[in-house]
Amino acid sequence: MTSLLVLTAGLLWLVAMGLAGRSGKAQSARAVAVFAILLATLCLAPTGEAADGLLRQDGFSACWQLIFLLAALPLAMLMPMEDESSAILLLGSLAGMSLLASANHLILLFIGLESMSLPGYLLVYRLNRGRDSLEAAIKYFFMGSAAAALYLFGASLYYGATGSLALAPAGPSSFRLEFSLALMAVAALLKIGAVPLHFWLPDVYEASAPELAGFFSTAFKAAGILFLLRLLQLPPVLSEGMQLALPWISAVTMTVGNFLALRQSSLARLLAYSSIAHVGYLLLGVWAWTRDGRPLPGSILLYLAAYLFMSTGAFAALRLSGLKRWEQLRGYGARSPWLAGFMALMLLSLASIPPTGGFLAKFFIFWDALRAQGAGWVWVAAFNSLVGIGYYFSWIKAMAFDPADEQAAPPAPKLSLRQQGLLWGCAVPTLFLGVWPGVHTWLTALLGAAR
Amino acid sequence: MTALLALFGAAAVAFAVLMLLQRSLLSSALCLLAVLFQIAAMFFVLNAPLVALMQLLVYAGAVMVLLVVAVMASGTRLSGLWEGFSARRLWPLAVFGVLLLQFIAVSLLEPPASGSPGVSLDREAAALLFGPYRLMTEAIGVLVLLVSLSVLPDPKAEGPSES
Amino acid sequence: MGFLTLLWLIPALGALVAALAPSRNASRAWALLVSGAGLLYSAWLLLPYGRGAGALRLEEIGRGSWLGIRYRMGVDGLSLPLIWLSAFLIVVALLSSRRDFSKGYWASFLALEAGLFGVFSAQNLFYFYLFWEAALIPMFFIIGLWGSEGRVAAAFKFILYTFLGSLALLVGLIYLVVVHHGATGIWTWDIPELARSPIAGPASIWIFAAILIGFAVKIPVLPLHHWLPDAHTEAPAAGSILLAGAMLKMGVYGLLRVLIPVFPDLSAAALPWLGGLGAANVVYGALCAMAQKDLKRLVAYTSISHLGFCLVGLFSLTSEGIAGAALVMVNHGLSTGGLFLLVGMLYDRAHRRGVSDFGDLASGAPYFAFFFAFILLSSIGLPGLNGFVGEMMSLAGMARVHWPLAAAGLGGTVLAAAYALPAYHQVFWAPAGPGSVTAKVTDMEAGERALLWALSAVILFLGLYPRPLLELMRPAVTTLAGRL
Amino acid sequence: MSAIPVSAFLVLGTPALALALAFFLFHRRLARRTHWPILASCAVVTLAAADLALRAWRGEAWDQTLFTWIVGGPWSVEFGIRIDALCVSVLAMVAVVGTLIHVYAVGYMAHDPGFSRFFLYFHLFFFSMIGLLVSNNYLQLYLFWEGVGLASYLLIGFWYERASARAAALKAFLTNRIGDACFLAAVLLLLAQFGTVQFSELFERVASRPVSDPWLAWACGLLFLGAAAKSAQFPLHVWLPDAMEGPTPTSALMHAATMVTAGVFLMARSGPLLEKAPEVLGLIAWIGAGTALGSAIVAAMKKDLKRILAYSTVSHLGLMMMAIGVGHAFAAVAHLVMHGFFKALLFLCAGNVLHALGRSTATVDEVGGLARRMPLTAACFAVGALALAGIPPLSGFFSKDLVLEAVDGRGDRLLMGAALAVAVGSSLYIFRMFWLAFFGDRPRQGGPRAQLHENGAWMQIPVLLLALLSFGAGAAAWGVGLLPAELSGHTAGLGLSAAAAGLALSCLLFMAWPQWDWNWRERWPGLERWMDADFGWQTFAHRVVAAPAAAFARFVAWNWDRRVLDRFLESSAETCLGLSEGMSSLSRGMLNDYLWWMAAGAACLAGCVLWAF
Amino acid sequence: MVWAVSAALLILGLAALVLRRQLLAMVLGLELMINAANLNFVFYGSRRLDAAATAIVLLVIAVAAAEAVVGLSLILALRGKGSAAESSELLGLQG
Repeated sequence: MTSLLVLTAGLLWLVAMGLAGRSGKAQSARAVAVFAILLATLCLAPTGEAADGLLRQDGFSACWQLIFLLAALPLAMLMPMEDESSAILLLGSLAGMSLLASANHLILLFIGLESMSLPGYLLVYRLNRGRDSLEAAIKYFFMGSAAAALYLFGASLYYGATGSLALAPAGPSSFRLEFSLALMAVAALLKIGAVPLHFWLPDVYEASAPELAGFFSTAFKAAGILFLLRLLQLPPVLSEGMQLALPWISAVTMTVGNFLALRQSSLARLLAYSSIAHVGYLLLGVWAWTRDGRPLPGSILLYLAAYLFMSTGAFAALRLSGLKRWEQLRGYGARSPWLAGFMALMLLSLASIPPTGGFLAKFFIFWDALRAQGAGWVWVAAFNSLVGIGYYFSWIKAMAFDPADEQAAPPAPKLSLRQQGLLWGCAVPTLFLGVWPGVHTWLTALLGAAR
Repeated sequence: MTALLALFGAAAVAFAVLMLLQRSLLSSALCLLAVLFQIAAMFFVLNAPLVALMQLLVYAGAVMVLLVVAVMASGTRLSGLWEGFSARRLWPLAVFGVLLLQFIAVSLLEPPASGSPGVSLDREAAALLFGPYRLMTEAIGVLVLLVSLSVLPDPKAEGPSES
Repeated sequence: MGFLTLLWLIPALGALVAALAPSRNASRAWALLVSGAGLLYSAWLLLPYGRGAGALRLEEIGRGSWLGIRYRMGVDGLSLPLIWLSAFLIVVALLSSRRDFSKGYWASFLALEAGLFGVFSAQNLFYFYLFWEAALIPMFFIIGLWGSEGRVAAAFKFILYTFLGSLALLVGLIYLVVVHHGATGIWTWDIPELARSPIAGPASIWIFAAILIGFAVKIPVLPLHHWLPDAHTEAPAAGSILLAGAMLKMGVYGLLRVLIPVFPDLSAAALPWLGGLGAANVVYGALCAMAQKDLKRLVAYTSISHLGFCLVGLFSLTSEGIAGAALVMVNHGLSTGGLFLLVGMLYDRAHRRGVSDFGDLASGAPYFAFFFAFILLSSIGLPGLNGFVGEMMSLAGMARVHWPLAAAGLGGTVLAAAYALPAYHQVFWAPAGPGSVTAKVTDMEAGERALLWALSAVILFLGLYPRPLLELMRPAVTTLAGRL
Repeated sequence: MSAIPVSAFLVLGTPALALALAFFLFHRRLARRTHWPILASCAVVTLAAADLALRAWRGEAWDQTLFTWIVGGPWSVEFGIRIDALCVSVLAMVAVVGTLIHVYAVGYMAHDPGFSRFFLYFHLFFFSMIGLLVSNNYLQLYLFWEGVGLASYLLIGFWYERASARAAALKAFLTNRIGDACFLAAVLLLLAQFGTVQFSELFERVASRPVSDPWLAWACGLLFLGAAAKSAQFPLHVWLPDAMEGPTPTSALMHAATMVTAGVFLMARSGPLLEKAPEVLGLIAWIGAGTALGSAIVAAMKKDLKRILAYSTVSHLGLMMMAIGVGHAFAAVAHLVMHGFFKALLFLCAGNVLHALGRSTATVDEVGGLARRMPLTAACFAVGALALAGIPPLSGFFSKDLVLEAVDGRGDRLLMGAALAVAVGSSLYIFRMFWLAFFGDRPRQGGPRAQLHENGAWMQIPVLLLALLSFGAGAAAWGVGLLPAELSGHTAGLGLSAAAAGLALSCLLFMAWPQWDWNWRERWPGLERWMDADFGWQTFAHRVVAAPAAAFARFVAWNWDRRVLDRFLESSAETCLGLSEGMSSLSRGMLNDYLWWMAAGAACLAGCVLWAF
Repeated sequence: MVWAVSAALLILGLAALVLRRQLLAMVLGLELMINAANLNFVFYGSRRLDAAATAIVLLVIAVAAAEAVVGLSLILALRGKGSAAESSELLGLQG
């Protein structure tokens, strides 16, 4: 609640700055945004119910809000800022996410969803202002809004079935209830980019600024997963239909993501499909959790945390290096060894090679799925990981092994201290999450304790 | 009441179908307007006069105006708006006129009594909006503030051209 | 700091330092220093075993255990020879490398060493897998960055194949732990504990198969061998030495350490099949080697053949077979490592590897001729040199349980002569043909000779007196065989 | 059993030491002096062998384990020395003959650039043979057995710049390797069945087994195959004729002392096993008979000097195998020893001729009338030939008589007939060679060679000594009682008449009418080719074994391993990319399609819920 | 029965999104979908005499208006780039 207020205050302060005609001082806007985000991070705590029961700030909320804020930090640091508007939109989106994470009411959830998404649509366009980014924004807008409308319709059905809109189990399980759940889940699945609701995602990642794509791939996905978890917890008994559908969605998602990533020549688009594939693995974890009905294990949070660092790192590296197309990668390792090395570390983590966070995350997902008797699905996921190796290592190969193509690639950047700090901030946790297997137990405990 | 609901419902669906089928943007918009009117009528029948009013004001009024402005601003020439609006397709307009009259008649025939459940519900709703639900109201306030940014002029007149 | 943690930590940190060193020469010197220290350290680890105490020595650091995952290292008579072998081969590989390789090269080898040490000393499956994977990545770069013409494709094939195996292994291991938990209610990843209460049921077959595939890719067992010739051929000489000498052993070691102890019954049931695969490996590798025209490729295929002996011995499930397999691992590391070393030296001089690119080297480069013949003979299993003892013991084990398979393995020893000698004749004896590069091959320098004398001494010693090694392995082998 | 004498260690240790010394000290620095340590070692070995022989004559025997070589669970294999009558009788011959040939080689190889290398190989050969003889278990024997094979390979390929030498070396090694694999298989079987391969223990354990135990039969059969490769018995004899590519001292050593005798020795050593496998014994006898007879015939038509002698060796080894096969190992070993003397002599005589010619090979057509130019050599050759033909009182007579007696004792007339035919043949081919090479006026090919002369002392003295041994060794052994005192008049008469018949026939065919040797070849060239290829067996082995194996290897390596598997990988990759292409063609960026998929997805999800409910 | 109307409206709205190529017409479809939900809320609210439904519909109308603003502003920006407001113009990103 406090962090929500901090974010809103920061937002209003920026609006006031803008109205006061102090626009053009981009650095001060950036400072306010970063400060607001850091302050909001400090204010995170599981404080329980608030706002007449509309909000419930539990361990989940706090953990997820931490992810949102950490994901927003590099965006705030890296994104171009001609005036306050981008910062305002970012803070607005963050506030929406925070609201989503702690909402205890379906309509508040909707408002959070829209508050998160609408500034997102605008940011896609406004950070780049190209024809492509506008196209991506429009596509994203239509798909997001349609899904939101489906969510709303589902919520109305749920209201009809139970008479309640609180985010707590109400009434006996019925067909209408489960049906409404399925409609609502569409919005969540769309936000995380599950197949076949993923089409907007590669377009948006390709056309928007890389740092924004990084933000989407981490914060928006985390929000979507939390959204999905909340929905799955809604009926008194876990939905049979969702249990049936989830592994299929997961399998299709990871397969489509990985296979389509194989043929991409735009780096951002490749990462977009890779993020779709990762959603597939995440959904496998979600399914495993629905199967055995235990309290949520740390696996999903660990996956999101690991993905937070590696995806942010990968997109930040794209942004800082200015690389866009596959051809530009050739020989990049020789030209800019440190940045290429960092990129390679992120890719290894994405490919889930130990000792990186990506490995440990996938490891625990597999573990959970096997505990849930899902050996067949785990094999699908394992096969997909192999396909993933194909493009992640092609990338590394292009950077490290291929001869340099001088005119194609942008010059090696001179990184400022802050930018270097950002990269270290991604690399160190990525490695740390890979070498300390206790993090899973710790996260599980964290989620449980704050309940 | 059920009969009325059925009537308006059928009309709403009919107009929605029309909206889908119209090739012209403007006639589609008008069909949507008709649907919104029917829904407003249903709200009215369902004892929610305030919502019905808001429906008319915000949707049929503001949103539709916005739409029409957008249609015009999106560069379609006015004559273009009527493309595909041939004389043969004038019948929807006729139906539309009939239903509008019907709606006005209904609203005139049954004015809501002050003690009716609908009115008290509206009052309670207002209390909710500014009571327990105030967080939502505030959030929407901020949201509207945010989206208003979308109409701010670009600081850079022309975005970086795509290379 | 535990004595085994130090073992892998030294090269791991050494790799970092080597990568950050101010110059290539400094990096090289540092890498040599660290690898030399590793060799001394591993030799020091061997010392207590000379007095006959061969049981498991454990090291535990920290009390953290998360769902059975805990950091636990240990060495016994089966892992120590492999640790020593890895350390030895790293030193040989680094000494034989050209001086002008970049810093990354030296760092990669140290990182690889850390991974190998880790694999050979992990007692917890989680860490076993961690090191297993960690060893792959440096090798990917070694092949891809410093290999010969087809290096990129070979590196890619290598990583895809090995990752296929790794994934199968990963899923199998997790499944194993999950099923074990289901049966006993205990979460554990410790190898000894998992072996203590074997699991049964239909799932165990799947787990067995998955883990087997994981190790089989690495060994490599027949249908999964296809990465090996390319990887070995295209890698730089030092990389080939380690790939064949140490990395293939990870797979066999895995079978020995994990699969057979955990699934004694299934292993016994699969004996004819897996032993048959081993025999097929022997024959197939030898046949392929017979037809090769590229020296390095030839040596690569011989690896397939030799590792077949490991399988034959291992899946005889007799104590002499297992000991033989363990011995073949060491011996193959020395002899094939030596062959790759020699081929690499030839390649460095002449930049060719084709058998018919050479001729009559024996008169111009007698040291080459001698060492090549010596190590080749060890490789084809001439008694008195090291290769024979392990192969003989493996086959003896198999002869006791399934002797047609042993006979097939023996057929491989005939083919071994058929691939080794014609190539030797062409390179060293036959007159140099037109376009041959014999003239570029100068004989060995003193340093190279010293390296090979050392290697040859070990080869001869282990051929005539393998007993210290056998005694070292005996407690572990007895424990393992006793469980079967 | 008393303590093992120092001599036993000396016979094994001295050559090893000398080899190390020669290799590390002399080979690089004093290459022309490499023979010093080696000849010294030969001398020591000879003395030590004599000492051992005397002790063994007194009935002493030792079996001493030195150290444990391999420990493998239920069994272990030691390194040990076993000195007994069998070992010593062969050892003494090997030491003496070997030493003499070493001395001869100093002269023979004096001008070869590979002098030092030759002596290293040569002594390794010698050392391996001694090690083989004194081994006390099969695996150790196998080690030295392979050492013998390796050294013979190196020596056959000594002049490696010649393609024929390389091919012959390869052929020898591969053929031997097949035999070795069979030997090793037998060793493994014995290990698996009896848990030991140490002779003393093994023979004790075998004694308790019933006759015709299938495992024992297998083991014996495999052992015989191993021996057949080393001792050049059908079907693994193919390598021996080609092995003449090496320098002549090599051939002498190989045929007399160190290599081909190993097989017979192995069979003699395995006597207690063979006793339990009568079927195998019968097989051995017949294979020996067939080999002996066939190679005697081939020897009678070969032209190359050394090849005639080579086939003669095969033939005599066949005789020894016959003796083994009828259960008389003693006769086999006796003939082995005597054969060693006269065959070494014959080879060295041939070497004299070749050295004088300055060539490595020569046919009988290229020489002729040598008796006049090299009378000493001719005389010595005559001694050797007479010994080989079994003319009393030369050495060959006594041992051959023993073999004939043994075969006769079996009562199989066919076998006896074969043995006698071999005796006729031996006499025929050796005198054919004698007449053609040493008599007549001049060579029939290659023109007159007036400048031929006898060689130096290094080469003459060993020849003379060997001639002495060939002449008197049999009688001496008979005299001192090493050979049975009674000679059977029946077999002696038969043997003598067979030898005489052969001699007479050769006089008739090749001295009186030497053109005959040419004419039949011109008339029946196909027959000549057929016989030249060991009655077609060489061709058969090449076409049915060697060539198909190589072709199969090429097929596996290129068509299967490269082409098919690579294609499989490629098509997997193509399939992946094709799937990728298919997935991407589902939507080409059209927003309405996106929304359609969304609606479809929502419908599927809803359908799933419906279905599950 | 009202649920049938709302379901029909939802599907028709979705159909407009799927079938219409003009972006503005697709916005109309979005509005239709939101109205379908609103109808449901009001209907169930009136059955339960629950004021919450009324309040929610009011909120939703506001959110929908905000959404429309964003969508329309993006569509208008498309004109600035010189393209027609048609989904068939939006094919720059694919694959």
